[in-house]
Amino acid sequence: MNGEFVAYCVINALAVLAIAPLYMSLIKKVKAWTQGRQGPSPFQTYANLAKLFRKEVIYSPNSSRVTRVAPSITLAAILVAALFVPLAYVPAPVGGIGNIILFLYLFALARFFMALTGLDAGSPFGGMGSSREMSLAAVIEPVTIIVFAALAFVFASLNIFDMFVISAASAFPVTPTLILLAISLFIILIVETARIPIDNPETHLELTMIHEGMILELSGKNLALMELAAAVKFTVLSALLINLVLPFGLVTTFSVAGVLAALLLFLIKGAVLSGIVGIFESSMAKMRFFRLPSLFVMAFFFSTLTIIIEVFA
Amino acid sequence: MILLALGLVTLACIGLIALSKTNRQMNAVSIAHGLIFTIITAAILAAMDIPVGTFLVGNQYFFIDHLAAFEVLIASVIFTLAAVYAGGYVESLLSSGELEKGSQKLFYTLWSLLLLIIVLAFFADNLALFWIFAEMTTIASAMLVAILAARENIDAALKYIFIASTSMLLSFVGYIFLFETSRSALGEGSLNWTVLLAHAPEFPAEMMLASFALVFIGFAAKSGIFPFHTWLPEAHAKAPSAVSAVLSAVLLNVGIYAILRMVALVHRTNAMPAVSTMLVLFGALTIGIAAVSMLPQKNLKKLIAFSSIENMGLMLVGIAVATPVAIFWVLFHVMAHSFTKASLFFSAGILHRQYHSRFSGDAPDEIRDVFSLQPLAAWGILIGGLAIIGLPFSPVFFSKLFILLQVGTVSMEVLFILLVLLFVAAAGLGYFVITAFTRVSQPGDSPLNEPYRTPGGMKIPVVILLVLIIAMGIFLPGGEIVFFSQMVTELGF
Amino acid sequence: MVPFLLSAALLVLVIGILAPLAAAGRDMRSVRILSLACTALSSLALAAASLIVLLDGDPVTIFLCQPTPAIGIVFSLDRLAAFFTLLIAGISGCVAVYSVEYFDHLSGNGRRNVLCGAMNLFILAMVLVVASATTVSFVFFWELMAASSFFLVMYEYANGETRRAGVFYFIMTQLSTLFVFLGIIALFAGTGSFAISPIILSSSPLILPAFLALFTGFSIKAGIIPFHKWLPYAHPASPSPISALMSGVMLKVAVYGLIRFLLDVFAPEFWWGVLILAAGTVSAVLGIIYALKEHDIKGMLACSSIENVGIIFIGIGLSVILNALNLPALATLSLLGALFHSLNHALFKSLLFLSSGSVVHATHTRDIEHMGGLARRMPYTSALFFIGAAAIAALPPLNGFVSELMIFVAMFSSIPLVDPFVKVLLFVTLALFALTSALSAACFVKAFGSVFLALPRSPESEDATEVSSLMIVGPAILAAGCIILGIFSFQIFSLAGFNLPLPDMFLVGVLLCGTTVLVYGFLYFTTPHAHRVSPTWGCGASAQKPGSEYTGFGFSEPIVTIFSSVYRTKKKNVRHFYDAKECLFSDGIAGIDLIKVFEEYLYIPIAKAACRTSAAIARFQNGCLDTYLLYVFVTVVAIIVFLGWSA
Amino acid sequence: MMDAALVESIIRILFAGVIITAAYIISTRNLLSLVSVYALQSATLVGIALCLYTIEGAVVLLGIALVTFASKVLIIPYFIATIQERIRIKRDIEFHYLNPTTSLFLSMALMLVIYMALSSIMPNVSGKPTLFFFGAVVGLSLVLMGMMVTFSRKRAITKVLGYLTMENGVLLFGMFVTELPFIIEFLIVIDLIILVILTAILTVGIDSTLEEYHNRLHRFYLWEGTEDVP
Repeated sequence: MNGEFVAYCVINALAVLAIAPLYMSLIKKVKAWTQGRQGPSPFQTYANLAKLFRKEVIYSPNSSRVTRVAPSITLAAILVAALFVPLAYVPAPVGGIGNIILFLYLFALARFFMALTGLDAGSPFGGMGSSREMSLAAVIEPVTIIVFAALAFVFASLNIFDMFVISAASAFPVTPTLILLAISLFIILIVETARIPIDNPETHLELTMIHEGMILELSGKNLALMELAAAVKFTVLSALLINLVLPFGLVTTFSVAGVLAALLLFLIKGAVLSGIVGIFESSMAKMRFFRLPSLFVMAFFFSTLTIIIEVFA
Repeated sequence: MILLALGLVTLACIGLIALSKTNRQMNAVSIAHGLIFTIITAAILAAMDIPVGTFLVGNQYFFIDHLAAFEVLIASVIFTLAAVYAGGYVESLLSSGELEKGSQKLFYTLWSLLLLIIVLAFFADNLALFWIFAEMTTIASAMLVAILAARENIDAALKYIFIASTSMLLSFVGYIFLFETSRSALGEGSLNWTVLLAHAPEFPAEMMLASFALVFIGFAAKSGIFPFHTWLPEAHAKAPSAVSAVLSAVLLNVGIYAILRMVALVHRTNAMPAVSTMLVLFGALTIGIAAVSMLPQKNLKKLIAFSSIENMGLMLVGIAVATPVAIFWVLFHVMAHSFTKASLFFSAGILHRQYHSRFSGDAPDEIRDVFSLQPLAAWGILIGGLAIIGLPFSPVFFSKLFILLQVGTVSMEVLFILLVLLFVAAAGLGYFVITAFTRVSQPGDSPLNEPYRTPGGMKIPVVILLVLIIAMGIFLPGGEIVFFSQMVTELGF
Repeated sequence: MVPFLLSAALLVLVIGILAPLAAAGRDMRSVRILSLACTALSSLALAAASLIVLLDGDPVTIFLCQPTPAIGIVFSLDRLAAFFTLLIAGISGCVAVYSVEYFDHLSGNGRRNVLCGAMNLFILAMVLVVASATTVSFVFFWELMAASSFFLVMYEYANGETRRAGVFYFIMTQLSTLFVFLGIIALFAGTGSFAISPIILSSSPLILPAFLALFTGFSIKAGIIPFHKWLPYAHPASPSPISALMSGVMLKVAVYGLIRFLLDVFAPEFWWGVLILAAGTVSAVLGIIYALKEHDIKGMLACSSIENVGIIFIGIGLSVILNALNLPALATLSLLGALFHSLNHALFKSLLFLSSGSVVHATHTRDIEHMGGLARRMPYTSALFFIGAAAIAALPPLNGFVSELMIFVAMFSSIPLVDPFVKVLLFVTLALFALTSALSAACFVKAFGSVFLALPRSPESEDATEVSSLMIVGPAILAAGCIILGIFSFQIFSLAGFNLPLPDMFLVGVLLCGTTVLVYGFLYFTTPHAHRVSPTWGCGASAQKPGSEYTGFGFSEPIVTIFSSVYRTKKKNVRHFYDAKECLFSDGIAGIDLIKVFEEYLYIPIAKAACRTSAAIARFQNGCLDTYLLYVFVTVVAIIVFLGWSA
Repeated sequence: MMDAALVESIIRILFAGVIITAAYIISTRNLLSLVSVYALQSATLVGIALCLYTIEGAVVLLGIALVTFASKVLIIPYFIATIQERIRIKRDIEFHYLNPTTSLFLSMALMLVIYMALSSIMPNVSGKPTLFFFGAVVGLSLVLMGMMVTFSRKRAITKVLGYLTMENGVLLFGMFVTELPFIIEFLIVIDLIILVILTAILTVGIDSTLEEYHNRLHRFYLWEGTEDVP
């Protein structure tokens, strides 16, 4: 572990933390525009988080230590996962950081704790949220792994860092296979971050909610941590999608100016993706829970198609 | 000389039994009888050089070789233990009125007589003489089966006699064939096994096949081979348990012994392939029928009897392979089976005293709370059952494994069928034991009979046998192996 | 050194077997402690011996007794055997520590001594199976293992459930023995030797039957679907330390058998690997799907064992495939993954069984719908269970993750190197494997959530108290093992001489802990500490009742619905009304019936067919002498005809 | 020495007699005559043995004739007749599996089968004078016919007679196939007597008491309720 890598870690983590809430607000803004409303300010999420951090925490009498530690662990797991996806600058990987499977399982770690938190208070909503979250995660997992396997196959590496380097090095990275993969990755992004049509992040207190159900009993800084974790997760997955499909601007050698420029470029690309997500969400209705597997089958279809193209063509 | 001694001892015993008045005295006499026989046999064995070149005693009618001595030793030991066991068992039969007071002298007399006849049968060189003794064993043992006052016993004994005797007559026809064969080959007819073995290669194959097939019928009936096995479950289930043990552990050996001797002759002629096919066919069918019959069995003693049938089938298959190794392990299996089966019947007898239904011998035993009421018997059945299935620390494990190995070198298909059948048999035995022994009294159940106070005399043989089985399963001393190899060599394999 | 340690360990174990059996008549705690101390002591010795062999790498051959030329009882400890010996020793030591107090809580007086003795016998048998160098001694101890474990399963024999478990276990065990017998006999017939050594005449027609028979035999013992049915019966029925040993260790002995014969005896072909892979995949997916619907905590763990054995088989199958395709490095990786997963599964499954044993002891029920809220009542046990659950759900940086990762990496890396057909195969397996892994996370969220979190759902659970210290120490060692093996996996493999393309979990662990501490610390110092306790929002109901919680059943309902075609779910909804027009609802029953597919379509039909056959055949034994004599007559005539025809 | 050809034809007539008696035993319903017919059969055998002696001149045959006469013509029939007195059964009406006509046809078929089987098994015996070969065939057929009696008749007494017929068959077979040592013949007869006595005792024993066992006994067909106990 060298100094360069440590610097990368710190910068990447801080950058992700800094950018993530912005995208959340942006999506809301876009959705509001498409609905003809003005919508919140792009910095509203920052304000919400700041407020939550200052508020008092309320625990249920039923809750155990899980509720107290899980939010920190969840965020930590997502942040470590964020290290696997360089936003702007790709250093040489150290000690297997960047392994795509480990990346996936860090999300699983976060999800595990989140689901336990949902169950901890004994609230029926929490239980329902956890149950649905885990079920959906289970069903999407084959798709995810196939997509990742396809990525590993296309880029001939298991490491996200290497993938980025290859992708950044090629002049025209956008190939038909990559487009198909991008569609699959997009669906994974939607599912993993609990957006419409999977889940409606705006609705509390509806029987359709999944992610919000799990964190319903949280309050104060615990809630803030969970919300932040969700935001970071969105950013990380977006970064994966963006840097694989549209890697231009990604730097592989360290220079302050280069990194800053790349970061800025990423910010814009991310904002565009958030906009797309916003539009996508507004054009969709929330799906019935048990119809969801068919959506995943679609993603599975795309990734399998990729594989077939790659393998047989 | 030895035979004379044996005969005199038996006569003395019968005389003493006639003189004695109580069960205890008669029992002591029969235990002594068994012990003396065991000691004499042990002495014979000790006097035998291993390996010996020829036979120890030989005249026109009797001889002693390792195989005979081995069988006699098993018989004497089982008889001694069974006599110890019978002491308590007969007492209990008397007190429950199942055995009439007047019959007990007959019981012990027959007991001593049966031992003598069996020993003489094993020592007979002349096959016709052997046949006659084998017939006599049927008679004596059938009387022991029938000795209980119940009609079912008479019924079972009659079946035993009719099936065994009619089949044995056909055996005799087989021996006539054999005699004629030897006469036409040697000029002078002989039924002496030693002579026959020496000249076996000169005999024509068709005649040997015919005589073997006919001899086989009779002794298959004696040893409970399908389809002549039908008498066996009923006789073994109905007989007093001490007698069941003897029937299963000693008398079945007589049949296998005769078949083995015949195969030793046929082995030297061209008729062996046909005989092997026939033996495998009968053996597999026997195992199959026994295994399938064990599955729905509700009566413990019948179950054990079917297990005997199954083991006889296995021995038959082993004999069919007829390689030295196979014969070696068949002989080992004979020993293993005898001791295990005796322990099973002894334990079953204790349970039978505890649980037997007063209404019918065929009715399922109402076994309940067995571990609290009769722990020793329960463990006896459990360990004995596992041993007969062939789990480790039981000699059956090795004999079964190696017999099957030998079968495997001949035909994988037969091996597979055998394994499946043995599995079914094990499953049947296991199913019965598990379901019966785990039954405990529920509050609503009808009260049990009085707990049966098992006399020490009935416990000791079980313990001795269990220890013996496990010891045999662990230690295979070199002397034992040399001894068994010697038997195989003497049989000419 | 190694022979001395081994013989000492075995000797001590024999003492541990004989001492309690000798005292079977009386209930003596001291004898039990002595016996369990023997177990622990011999575990230490065995572990030391196997570690030496593992590090040295030189196989050690011990004890030589040769009663007949045919039966050679030779033991040898090479690295593979040493690895599994280490596994057995490690788990049984911890189980022994746990059992000291657990056995005191069992009923059955003197039988508990027998239980101790039988447990030691079981351990001894397992060690010797692994150490066997000939097929004969392999089968011998294999059978001994089966017999002793049967006694262990039957401990609470008076229980109806145990009886059924016993029947299942006995029959499946015998079936397994049948195939192992068949396999080694076929091997013997093919090669003429009992040694577990490579076959020279690989063209022998008996090689294939031998492999298939051995594979089936080991699959039955390992609980591979469709031979898995005994697991969910036998594991719940036996006392928890026994379940831990059976699930954690005995299944691994079957895995050992498979690996040993594949590596040392056969030259596996490509499609053998496909077979193993397919069996493993099916077991993994179905195993965890079945686990999700179990309410019985130990039944659930048993089903999850099916899944994990499936994963191990996936690793083995993959390794065989890759070897056949001439990719030795990846094959090694995948085999190491399978081996490591065996060890890991042994650790966390025993941990889970032991801590669930504590839970069952505290709550007197195995039904997770009657538990709940135990995290605050049994803090240590819940922490231990949590570590087990996290490890089995393959969460980084614990050990369960590392072994799954190894198999994943082997698959990912081999995909570009193989031909299209194998690619497709690998993709399918990969997808199902990922599904398995995610479902297992769901399963253990459900388990931990229903058992330890929220409100207690029964009075027993309400009154539960923490168990005594040794019942925590035993599992705690296992939990430590889970963490250490996970975090230091990279270093351990380097030490063993394997440089694998794996992430350094130590680094990941440090990062995770560091970040957590940073986040927590940052908030601790920057935000206010004010907090208060207030009731969970109950949708307007004044007081929250346990009945309103999400049950374990409810938790798995979405998955049950999604996979209804696998479960063959039948939803039942019976409604009764007060009036004829069905307006006023009075009461009704709603439920979901899960058909036990294999039981209903495979096991029961076979059993019924067997019963019918035996009933039909029993009719021939009709008790009538005339019939019997007729049989004799017909046979005699047949023999005479045969004689005339053949001559 | 008589004329061999004459003796041979006498023996042939006696064979016919043996077969006829056997057929009678298979088919009759009258128990009382059964014993006499059996005695007649045994007497025929004695005759055959004597005739054979005149041809072969083996002393063994004389012994056989003597022993057979003593045991099978005198002792055993007398004994069975006594038993029949005791248990008062006169008729054995029911047939199991085979009715008289079928069994007669079957026995003819069996004789053919045995003829063919024996002629292929024992080429050297069939090479002897046909009389000997035919004697063997008749002997073995008699064994099987006796066996048919044992399973087609329901009463134990009849079964015993079937068994005895079988034994006669074996004797016949032995006489014609080869020359067994006399001691063996003698021992077999002793064995036979013991067996018959035992069976008879058992039959009587089963006959002795207690109404409640009737149902069970019914199955064994030792007697039926109609012919009652004394």
